Amino acid sequence: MSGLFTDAFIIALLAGVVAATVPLLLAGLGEQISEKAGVLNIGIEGMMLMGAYGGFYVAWASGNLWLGFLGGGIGGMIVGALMALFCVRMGLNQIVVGIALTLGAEGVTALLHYEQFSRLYPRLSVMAPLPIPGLSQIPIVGPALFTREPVVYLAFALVPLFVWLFRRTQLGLMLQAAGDKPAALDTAGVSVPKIRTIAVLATGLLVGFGGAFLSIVAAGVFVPFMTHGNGFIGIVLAMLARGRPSWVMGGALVFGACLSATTALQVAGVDVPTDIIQMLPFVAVMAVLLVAGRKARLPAALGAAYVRGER
Amino acid sequence: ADLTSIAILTPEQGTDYGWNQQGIEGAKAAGAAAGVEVIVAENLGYGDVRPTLQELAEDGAGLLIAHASGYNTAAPEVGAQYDVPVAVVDTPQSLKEGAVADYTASGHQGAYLAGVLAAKMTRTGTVGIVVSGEPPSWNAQSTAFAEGVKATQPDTVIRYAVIGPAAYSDAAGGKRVTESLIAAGADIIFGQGNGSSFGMLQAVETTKATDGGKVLFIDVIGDKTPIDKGFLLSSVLWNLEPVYAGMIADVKAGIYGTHNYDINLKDGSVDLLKTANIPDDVWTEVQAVRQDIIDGKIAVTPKYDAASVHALVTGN
Amino acid sequence: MADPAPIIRLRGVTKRYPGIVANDSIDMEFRQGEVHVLLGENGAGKSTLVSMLAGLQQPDEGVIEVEGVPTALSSPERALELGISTVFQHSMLVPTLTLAENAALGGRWWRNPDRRGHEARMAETAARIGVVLTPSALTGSLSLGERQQAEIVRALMRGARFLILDEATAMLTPHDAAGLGRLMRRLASEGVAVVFITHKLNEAIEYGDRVSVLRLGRKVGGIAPEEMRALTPRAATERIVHLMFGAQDAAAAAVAPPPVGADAPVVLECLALHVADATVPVSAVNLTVAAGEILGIAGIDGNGQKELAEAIAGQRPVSSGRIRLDGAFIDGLDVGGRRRAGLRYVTDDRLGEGTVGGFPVSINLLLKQIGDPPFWQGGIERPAKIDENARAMVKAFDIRTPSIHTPAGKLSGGNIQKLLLARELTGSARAVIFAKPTYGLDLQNIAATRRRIREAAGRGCAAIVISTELDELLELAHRIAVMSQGRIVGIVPNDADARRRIGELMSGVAA
Amino acid sequence: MTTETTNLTSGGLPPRLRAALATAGLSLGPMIGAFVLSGLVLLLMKVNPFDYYGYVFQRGLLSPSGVQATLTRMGPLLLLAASLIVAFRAGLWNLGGDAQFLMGAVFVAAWAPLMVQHLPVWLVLGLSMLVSVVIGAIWGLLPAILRAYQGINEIITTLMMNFLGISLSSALVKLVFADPGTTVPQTRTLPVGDRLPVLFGSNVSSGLVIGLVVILAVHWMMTRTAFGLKLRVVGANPEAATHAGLSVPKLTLAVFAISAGLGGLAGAVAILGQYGNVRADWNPAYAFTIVPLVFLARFNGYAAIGYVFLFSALGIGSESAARRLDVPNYFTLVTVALLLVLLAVTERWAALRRARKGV
Ligand SMILES: Nc1ncnc2c1ncn2[C@@H]1O[C@H](COP(=O)(O)OP(=O)(O)OP(=O)(O)O)[C@@H](O)[C@H]1O
Ligand SMILES: Nc1ncnc2c1ncn2[C@@H]1O[C@H](COP(=O)(O)OP(=O)(O)OP(=O)(O)O)[C@@H](O)[C@H]1O
Ligand SMILES: [Mg+2]
Ligand SMILES: [Mg+2]
Repeated sequence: MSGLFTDAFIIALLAGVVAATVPLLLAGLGEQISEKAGVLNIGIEGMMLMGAYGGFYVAWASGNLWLGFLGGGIGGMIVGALMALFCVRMGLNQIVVGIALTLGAEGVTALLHYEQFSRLYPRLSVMAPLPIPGLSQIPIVGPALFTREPVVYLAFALVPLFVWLFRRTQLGLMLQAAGDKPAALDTAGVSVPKIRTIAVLATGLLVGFGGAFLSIVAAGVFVPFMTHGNGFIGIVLAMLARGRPSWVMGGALVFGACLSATTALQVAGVDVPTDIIQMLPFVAVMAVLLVAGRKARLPAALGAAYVRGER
Repeated sequence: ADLTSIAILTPEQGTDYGWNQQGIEGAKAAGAAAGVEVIVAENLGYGDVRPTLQELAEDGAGLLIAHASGYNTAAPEVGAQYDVPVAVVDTPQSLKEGAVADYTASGHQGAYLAGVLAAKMTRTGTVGIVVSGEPPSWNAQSTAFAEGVKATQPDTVIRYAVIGPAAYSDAAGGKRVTESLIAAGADIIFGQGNGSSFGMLQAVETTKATDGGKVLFIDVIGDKTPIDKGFLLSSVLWNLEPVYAGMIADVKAGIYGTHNYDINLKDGSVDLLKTANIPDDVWTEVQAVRQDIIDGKIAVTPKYDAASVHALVTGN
Repeated sequence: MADPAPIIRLRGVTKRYPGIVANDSIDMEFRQGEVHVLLGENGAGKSTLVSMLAGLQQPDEGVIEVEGVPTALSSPERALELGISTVFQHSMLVPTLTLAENAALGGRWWRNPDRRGHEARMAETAARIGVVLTPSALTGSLSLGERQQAEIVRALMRGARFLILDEATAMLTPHDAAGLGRLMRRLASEGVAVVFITHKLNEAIEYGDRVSVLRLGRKVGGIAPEEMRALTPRAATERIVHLMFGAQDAAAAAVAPPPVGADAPVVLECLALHVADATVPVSAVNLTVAAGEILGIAGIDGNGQKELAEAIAGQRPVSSGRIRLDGAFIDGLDVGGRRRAGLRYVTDDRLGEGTVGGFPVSINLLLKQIGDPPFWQGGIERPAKIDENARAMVKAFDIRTPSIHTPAGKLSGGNIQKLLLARELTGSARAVIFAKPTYGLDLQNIAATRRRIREAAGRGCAAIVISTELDELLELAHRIAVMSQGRIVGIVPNDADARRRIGELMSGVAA
Repeated sequence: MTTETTNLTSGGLPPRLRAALATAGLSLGPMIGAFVLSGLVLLLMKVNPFDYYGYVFQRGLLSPSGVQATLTRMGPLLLLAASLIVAFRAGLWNLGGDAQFLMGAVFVAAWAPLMVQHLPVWLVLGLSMLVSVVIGAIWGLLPAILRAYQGINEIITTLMMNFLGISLSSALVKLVFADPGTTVPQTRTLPVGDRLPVLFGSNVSSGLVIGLVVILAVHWMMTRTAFGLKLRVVGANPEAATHAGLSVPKLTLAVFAISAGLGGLAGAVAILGQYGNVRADWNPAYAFTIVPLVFLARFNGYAAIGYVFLFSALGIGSESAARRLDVPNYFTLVTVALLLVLLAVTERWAALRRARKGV
């Protein structure tokens, strides 16, 4: 095993943590907004796939990766808009619609891929990394964490942005009110459907970015079903985080680190079945829940449609 | 016996430059050659395949090719029910006269050659194997590749990583894991995966080896030359046409189910792809090994279990 | 005061709900500088009227004029813009936000909610009306009374020119209610139009300039300001009672409870009871209630009364101490066991825990007997028996419901209360705890409920009545215990001197 | 989530029948709508929608073997629907059905092929189903305990246990229960002759009957028994349950035991009736498909039977139509999504109408 744990290898592992974390972080933060506003968004796997497809398509067609991200955000928002229309405006059951949107997005993106890319499998160019002056000079950590694609920094910068948004703005209060007691928000003169629609669209945007990150940066290619359950883990992260963006980030990092650890152990030649390692983050979370017994408080109105005057 | 149509069932769409595409194209070619209609049922997933098998049998298919190890229980059962011969993979013991034959397709001989090639070509002395899961045929190719490497250049380091237990479509995982292997020194990647292999390809194309040079990719089953950007070193090509042609002939001759089928270097159903990235002298040396295998001077035994792979690639 | 033009005028306003006309061509005027009291029995349509003024509901027919202009109050936002501020009957505060954050809610989304500023303004406004509240407290941790105060303060902070208070005094102590009354008067004198809904006629007469009475969705009459001023309180009361209930005399003279014999056996005993609780731990409570006795528990809301009641009923674990019923210790039993032993608890949280709103009346009447014969046989339901029981109870307790299959949540508060009484008082009750048994009820229902309590005691039950309304306890109880900060600070016999002594105990003078 | 409660009133058969008919009617409209919309997509793909749906009906509903396949597929799905009905009516959002299914399946697949060598087949089948119920219930225990005694939301824990169970069942197949006689990581195979008997000489597995009996029993239990009513009280208003002296924690455990146990049973019926073994990395994700159907059925057993039939037929029919017309199978997902959304729209519309009528 001599010489395996070179700087380059450790850097690659750390970079792998980041690459695996970013889509989970975006999915988790996105889900968090919806949940805060009282919408249980089971459709984020679908939003993510649409983001991945839209991101890839635009990036490939325009040759501009940044435009690709825009496309991914729009792709996610299209699914988000459907979710908002069906669940917020029409008050349909959120679980039914969420699952339907996920299935639909899986089908649509796979069909589109089949029509457009399945014979050529075009791959994108690499997004140029942006070294952070100073920090990127630190050995190991510098090249691994501070010589990344600009979108990575932006994704992590969302965490303080969200903390600010939730704690320091009216929107934060409104989202919380929409989730905990929509009638109170309504009688305070703020439209509940409007706030929830904004929340769901924001979810679509963020989760779409997460999907675009997968196809544009993390893989450089689109293949059907490539989100591979990332969206569902995002739901778990958002629920465990109880409204705190930093916890979403923490959770996403734990998951990312576990994935990277799997690779590290295997490359190091340690013979651990991947099935077992894959279970680790879930086992860890269940153990924490069991031991710490934290009440994972969810918004009181989560999942319920709000109809003014109905009791 | 009279045979007018055969059917092939694949778990995924036949556009993967890999397992599914090879199965479908092989069946089509064999059918065309023998004047037999070929019904294709693709993208059936790994769930409940019985209804499709039954329908194909009812539609008159005279041979059902169940092209996924996940179908190896259902196919013989439906075949027995409808009295239609079936072909399965990964279960040689299910051979049954007139009913079931196995064509455990493994390019292990080709993978061995790929290992020889990799050992000769590596600059850094480290090669990597990335797989998106551990099904039998990939395990066989992974072990054979490792054996080929070790036989050629015993001090070559082999790094092995599985993306995840069933990460067939995890392209991002493919790229991430491949990048780690490259960072661990590998400058040649032997990659096996469906959708995820495009992520591996992307990693190879966009990451420099530790010596600053180019990383090269060895693919399996299909020929990705049409979509290559100059990083494809080779591919363990499969050609299932002879296998299916043999089946068709055997069904017609009434001897189906008396023996299993395989793919090998000898009849050309397995081969190593020559690309511009392979220098001629190396290619010549590899061809010599190829001949040795065909002549039986080198025996490559397939090992289908994951434990054998791990035993070979750990401890270096 | 000269007759000012009405700020809001309703013309033929009608609102229908499935199967009911909640408001039936109502004409009404609300003027600047006036406290306009809306009266009416439960379900008369008062809150419906409020919800239209607040922009929550739209009239099916008729016009709402704001300063003479027909105006669509299409949303709460629009109503707030027009200066209409509402304290709803049911709390409209977000429990997971602080009081100040609740007050801050609304405005441009990117704005900082300015917690500090709102906390300061809230404290200031509270001080102005003489209530004490902590603006930085989490709403969910406060009692219903404290929340109601906060809602009133929030409404005032908005600087409304049209203020609606829907049963805003229901949760307040008499002292705080009086404070709110004085405030209404002051606001009116500052030119605000106030709409005040209450079931307490004394409040209506004391603070109101004008009274309108609703009955079955119709406006059946009212008293204009000049007439109001002319009437004596007693005469005004009679007028109103007549309007509300027709000829019957609902507020029949209170009958004193029958005295308890000195030899009456002790039924319910609490011995040094301690109940752990994060906000109000109950400590060292010793109580005895004899057969036929009604023990009142007075105190400001949120001083451990609910915790005590729940601990006795078995819904909340006791940390130490014992409870005895008819001589046998029952603290080891669960809720069901205590019920079978004869202990009953009429909760004040009628919708929250007392009933399952979506289930029919018939099932709610048996909620505490699920699985018991004859309604269930071998665990299988017997619809005929269940319905038969329901019909009998509905009749006996005068529960007004369209059908025994109507979901209980659709009944008005008064009828839900009757449902609870029916459920708890039938069978072999030995001791009954009544938590705020009459809050939110109209006069008739109050009278009926109090009669039930007396009847229960008359049958030899031990009764505990928890109430924040001293008058209620003075009317009902034999002895009155005063609770403060989780302790019983004193127990006084209900005699001529009781009011003064309880007042002292509550204010901590005679601890 | 809305906890809608149906059939609260103890009516006789006619209203129930009427409700069933209404449900059938309410599913027809959305079906036609979904076919029209997905037909437009087909047109974009230059496929004749009439041909496509002709094949769907032909295969899913009209051809004998198609119908038999549809009915066979229903067995495990009905059991999962029953599992979810118990939980959802009790207000517990058990979203871990897939893992419960897989755990039941894996243990039965490991156990039954060995046991048939020693015990009579009927006994093995019976015991296997019992084993699957126990295994499923055990897998549901942790979320149940956390929910009952710590108040931890079961959506989170069941989702976590789902991920965990899917990985674990795979690991078990590869590492513990693998059939030594094959290189493929899968369990031993239960011989065809030892599986659940087929019905009346057809190809339909008697798993269908088990599914039907169980879902009707569950429906009856939830609507007609004291135990079911207690569960519904807990589901509709846990505070009221506590107030009424019901032991919410114990009932929560019971609900999870039944729900997860039925999930496990569904796995057993799938293995014993159809598959015969479990392969590594196998996850048909049936529960995930069933969740929306159970919601659409408003937790009513009869309606759930209808929806499960509809979806099985659609699945079987679409696979055939896609193959015949060379449409990628992905298209089925689009049809299903459209159908779910339209069914949800109809359900909402019907609910509004009921509300307007003041029921
Ligand atoms: N959201 C609603 N949906 C359906 N019907 C309603 C609704 N709100 C009120 N109603 C109907 O309107 C009638 C009047 O109700 P309202 O709440 O206005 O009475 P109220 O006078 O405020 O009674 P209370 O004194 O009990 O508060 C009720 O009898 C009820 O049938
Ligand atoms: N969802 C509903 N559908 C139909 N009627 C309703 C509904 N909700 C409430 N009501 C009706 O509204 C009326 C008043 O309801 P509300 O809850 O405002 O009164 P309440 O507070 O119960 O009355 P009180 O407490 O004064 O007795 C009741 O008569 C009830 O029939
Ligand atoms: Mg009211
Ligand atoms: Mg009221």
